[in-house]
Amino acid sequence: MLQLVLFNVTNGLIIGAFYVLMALGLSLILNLSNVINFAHGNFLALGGYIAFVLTPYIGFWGALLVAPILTAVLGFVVERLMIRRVYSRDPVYSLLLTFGLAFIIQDVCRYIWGPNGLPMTVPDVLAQPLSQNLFFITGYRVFMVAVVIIAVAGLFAFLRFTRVGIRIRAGTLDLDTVAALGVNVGLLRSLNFAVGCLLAGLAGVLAAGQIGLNPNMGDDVLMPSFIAIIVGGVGSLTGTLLGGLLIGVAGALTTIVWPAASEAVIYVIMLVVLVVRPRGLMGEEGMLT
Amino acid sequence: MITPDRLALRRRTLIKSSLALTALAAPPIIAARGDTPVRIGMVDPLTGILSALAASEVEGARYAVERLNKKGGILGRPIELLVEDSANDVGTGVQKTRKLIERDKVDVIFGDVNSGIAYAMSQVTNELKVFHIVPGGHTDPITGTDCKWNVFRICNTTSMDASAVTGELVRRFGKKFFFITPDYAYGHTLQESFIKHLKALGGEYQAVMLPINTVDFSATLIQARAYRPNVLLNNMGGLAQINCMKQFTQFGMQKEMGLGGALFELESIKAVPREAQAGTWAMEWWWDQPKVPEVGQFVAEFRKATGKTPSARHWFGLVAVESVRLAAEKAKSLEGPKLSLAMEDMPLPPDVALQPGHVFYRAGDHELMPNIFVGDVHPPQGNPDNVFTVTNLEPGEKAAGPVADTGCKMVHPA
Amino acid sequence: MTMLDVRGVTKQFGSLVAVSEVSMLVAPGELRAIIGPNGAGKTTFFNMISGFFPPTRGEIVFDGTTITRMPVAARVAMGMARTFQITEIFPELTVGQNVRIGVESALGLRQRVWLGGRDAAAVRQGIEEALVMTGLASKAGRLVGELSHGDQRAAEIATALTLKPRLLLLDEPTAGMGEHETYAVANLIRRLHRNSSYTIVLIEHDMRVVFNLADKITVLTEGKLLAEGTPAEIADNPAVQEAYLGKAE
Amino acid sequence: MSATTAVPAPALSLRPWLTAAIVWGLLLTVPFWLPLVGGYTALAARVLVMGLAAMSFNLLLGFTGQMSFGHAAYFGLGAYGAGLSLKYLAASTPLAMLMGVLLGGLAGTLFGLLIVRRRGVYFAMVTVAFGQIAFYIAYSWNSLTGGYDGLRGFVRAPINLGFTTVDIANNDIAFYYFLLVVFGIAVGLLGLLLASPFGRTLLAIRENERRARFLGIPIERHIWLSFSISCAFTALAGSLYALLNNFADPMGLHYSLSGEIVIMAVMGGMRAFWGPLVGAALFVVVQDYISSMTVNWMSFVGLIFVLVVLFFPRGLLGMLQGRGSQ
Repeated sequence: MLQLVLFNVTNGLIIGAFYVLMALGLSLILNLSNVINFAHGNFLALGGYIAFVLTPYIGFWGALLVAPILTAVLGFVVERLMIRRVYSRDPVYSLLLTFGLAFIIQDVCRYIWGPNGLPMTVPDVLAQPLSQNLFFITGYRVFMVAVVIIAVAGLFAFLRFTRVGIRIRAGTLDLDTVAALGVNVGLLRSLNFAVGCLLAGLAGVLAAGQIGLNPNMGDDVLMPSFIAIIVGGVGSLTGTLLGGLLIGVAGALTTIVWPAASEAVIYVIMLVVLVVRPRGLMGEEGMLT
Repeated sequence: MITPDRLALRRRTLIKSSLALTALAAPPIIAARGDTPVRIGMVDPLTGILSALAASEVEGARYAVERLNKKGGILGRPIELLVEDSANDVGTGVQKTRKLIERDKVDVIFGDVNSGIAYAMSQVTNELKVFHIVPGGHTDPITGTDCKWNVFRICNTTSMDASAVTGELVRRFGKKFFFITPDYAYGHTLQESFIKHLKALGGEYQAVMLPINTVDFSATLIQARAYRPNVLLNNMGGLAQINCMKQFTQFGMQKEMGLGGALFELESIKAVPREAQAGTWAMEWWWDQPKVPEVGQFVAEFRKATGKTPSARHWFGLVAVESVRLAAEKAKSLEGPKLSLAMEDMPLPPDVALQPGHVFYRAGDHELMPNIFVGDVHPPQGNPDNVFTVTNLEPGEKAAGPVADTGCKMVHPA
Repeated sequence: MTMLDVRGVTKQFGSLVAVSEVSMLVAPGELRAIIGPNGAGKTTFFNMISGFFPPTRGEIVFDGTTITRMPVAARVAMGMARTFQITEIFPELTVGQNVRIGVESALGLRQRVWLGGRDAAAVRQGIEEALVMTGLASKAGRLVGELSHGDQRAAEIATALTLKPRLLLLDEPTAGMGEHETYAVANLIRRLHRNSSYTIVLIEHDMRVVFNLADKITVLTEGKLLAEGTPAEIADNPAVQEAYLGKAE
Repeated sequence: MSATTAVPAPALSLRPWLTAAIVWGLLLTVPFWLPLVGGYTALAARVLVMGLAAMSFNLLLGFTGQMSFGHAAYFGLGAYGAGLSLKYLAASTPLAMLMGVLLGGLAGTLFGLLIVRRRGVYFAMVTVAFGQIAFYIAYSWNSLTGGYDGLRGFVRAPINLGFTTVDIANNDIAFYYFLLVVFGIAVGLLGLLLASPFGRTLLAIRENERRARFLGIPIERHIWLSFSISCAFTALAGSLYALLNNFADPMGLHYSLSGEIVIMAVMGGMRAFWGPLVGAALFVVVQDYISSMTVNWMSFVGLIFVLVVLFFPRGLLGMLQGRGSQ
């Protein structure tokens, strides 16, 4: 039993790491631009498909590096062409816009690459289990977690030490002041959106190696990512990180006792958090009126 | 990639709808020949997780329609196939069925791959007294407890598939099973029939029900391994099945236990990496039957026309169209009640059955009784579609058991 | 007798102390002006009185009741109303509708789905009064969002007046206005104070307005109380002159 | 426009009556003209149902200014409530509708308590997540709801009026008019609500939450009330949807349907009373048509979203009204 629990905790952390990658990107965009990117899961799929296309030419490792960047470029273009135009309006418009984009991107993926699943081969080194006892920790899963850790550390370093990163953080707290200081807020938001898509694209490449490709591949991660943000506390990236890991582990642990409820449990956690601590684990206290 | 059939699909639907448009303003083009077309409405989930299977069914039906139209259609009238997307959503499926019947006045309805939608459609077709063939929705009640006089089915019931595979799995691996089953009607009935047959053979089991769209199976596989079964039964469908297979092999579990289940369709096998192309499964039809000359001829012609090797889903679509022709010729009519009576106990000729033995629609439950192809899935050998080797042909009627066991009480309209 | 008694309130945002230990007594019928340079904590002080957020320390007593942590709706029910530095109105509704919403809320009808004849008459009367008092009667059918800046401000005051407040808080009522508009709004405030004996506390930058209207003036700098007194006293106060007036005028 | 009265000028109030007359004229004559333009009765029924859902939703979006992206949940719960009632309680259509409204309305009232302190996109986000809870329950509770396959095995029952029985079960036209009557009553109630002091209070919250709060309006309570009422009416639409299909399924609660309800409201004009109905009609008909033309219909639907947002943000009626008043 203890072994089973340990197995599942590890496993949950692996799943949670994946939620984290998605949720952090969503959270970045939400905090700075006040936009819920419903198409985030579709940027994930795009990242996966781009990697699939590139792998024959530049190999898996090359694709792992290039595909997220291309996804980010796509995100940047989409933001510049469309999303940027609705920032000044009622937020309902930005949500509808990303909602529509989600439909379009999913359908375009289906049109180009077909409705069937496509396999994506990963290097043999990664495809083996680490050991007989820890059979569920395949090399690929360890590799995934390592990539996620590097990416998350990179993101936090980016936000702390680079000029753009510091401005993004400042903009999250008080956009007007940042604008008043002469920062090009429009460009900042575009870059921030691109960073969010970069993370989604990276998640896409990782997911493709894990579960293969299909046009709907991002759909299942979107809702857990929302919940990771709500549970962690809106506005706090650290909270999102914790939230993602928490629901990952909780889901995995639930499989021991009641497998069919492994999805339900993340909703229960959200409800409990909203009742007991409405601002989320790490969220800041709102203005009291 | 943009495959030729996808382009063809779009072109046809465009043609079809432009026909529908001209029909409003002027007599349709086909009417110029003096024949009203026989209209078949097909509702299938062209988008959503079952789209690959649906696409094959539609392609099979379309192939059969073209083939028949060259030979004079049905009762001397050309056939027109109207395809609607159910989007894997029951509400949409029902809506599209009503549209086909009310607005397009179709004579026959086909569909849906999703058995929930197929069932909901059957409520509508029954209410409106339209002949309805379910080519590929598997849950038992459609030809069991909820059977209807106007509804026939081509694919097997879940219990038929389960019955055929269980014996083979026990013979090869042992009597201790672990089930991974999707948590909806299809999964439930499938698992129940497996358990029924397993118990009859004195076996034991553990089972886990998972959400139908489950992506990550690692936690469940951990649990499965702890149980140390002889066989892992993967009852998941579509992409979930593929994900489960992949993780199974990634975890190296194939060295410790057998793997199998009811269905691992050609479309799905081709979507998994080599290492996951494994296990003991049932096929509801298989293209490689060297002993049946009609099959070889059909496969060659089909490949020429579409560039593809036909799958069981293609065969479902083809059989659906051909069955309408056969029944209509027998009944000399396209009226629902007459078609239904003609179809009961109607055998399929060899060039339609495309397999050995007596293949017929059983009168008692309106279920087609074909052979079930049990065998092993393996990576491609030579031909990229040669991924399955048949080891055993199980007669469908034996797998289905007597009509009394299905729970169907067929009532015809007065 | 005291209408408003603010006792040593402090507001901290994190490590920043926006208002520190400020006290103020306002008598019924008094017109009090709060002045001070930018960043002096005037609006923060106002926000604590009106209930926008509670003070970190200190106490606020309104008409004998402690209201330090009371929600806005309850303060309004006790007779407190306020306007904002940036006019807060219902821009896509007409002047009449703006005022009507206030009247219906004040009469406790806001949750009704049906109005009887007597209620309807009371509402109509309330609307007329507020419109006439603010000189907006001729513009009742216009969308507020389309009015001039001065009229928008008047509409905001009219809406606040529908509550028949015993304490009216005005945050920079003439901010961003030209000569003519400033004069009109100042006149309106004077009428409210002199003719209808409203108790008013206002924050104001325009010193002519302040020294013409106010009974008493409170001066804040850097979150602290610098001085308090009649316009004449304040004008003569050397600390005020040094800290504030010297720079401003 | 008269000079002294505070009541909006009578010249303006003629337009709503004209719009209403056109809308009702078209709706009442559907069975006569729809087949002539290539439609079919079930399509009109769907327009009515989705129109009611969008108009109910718009009480919240257009008239309270709060953005729910989870309204499909209450629509779907209404459908399940009606279906379960017909299947397990009694073969009574009015009872089914009542149960649907109760289930969806109560769920909305409860969830609303946890939602009302959120604003803007966060409100939207929490409503999506809550909607998915309802979706998840319907999807997982196999024994009660039929799970993924949906709830089946019920049919709408004829309406007994005492002196006569209206056979809505087998007569499509009768059923359409039955829907129209229910729609009319519901929309009438919504209209009265909006014209009342309560409706104006909601408008005040939409227009300026801060001003409304400082007029003594308890914002949270009113958003909660609006949310609950909106959910109850949406649930009514959902129960009609179950009657229309004789079926309820989890996709009826999924957030993608929520998004469609939002776009219907915005497309028709969320500030106009009839806007969501017009939007629903456009959306349902276009989707029905395009999805028969091409399997790539999702791109077109997505394109509708994008085009409406970028180029027609005020919606069809919003644009017409804007032109009229200038």
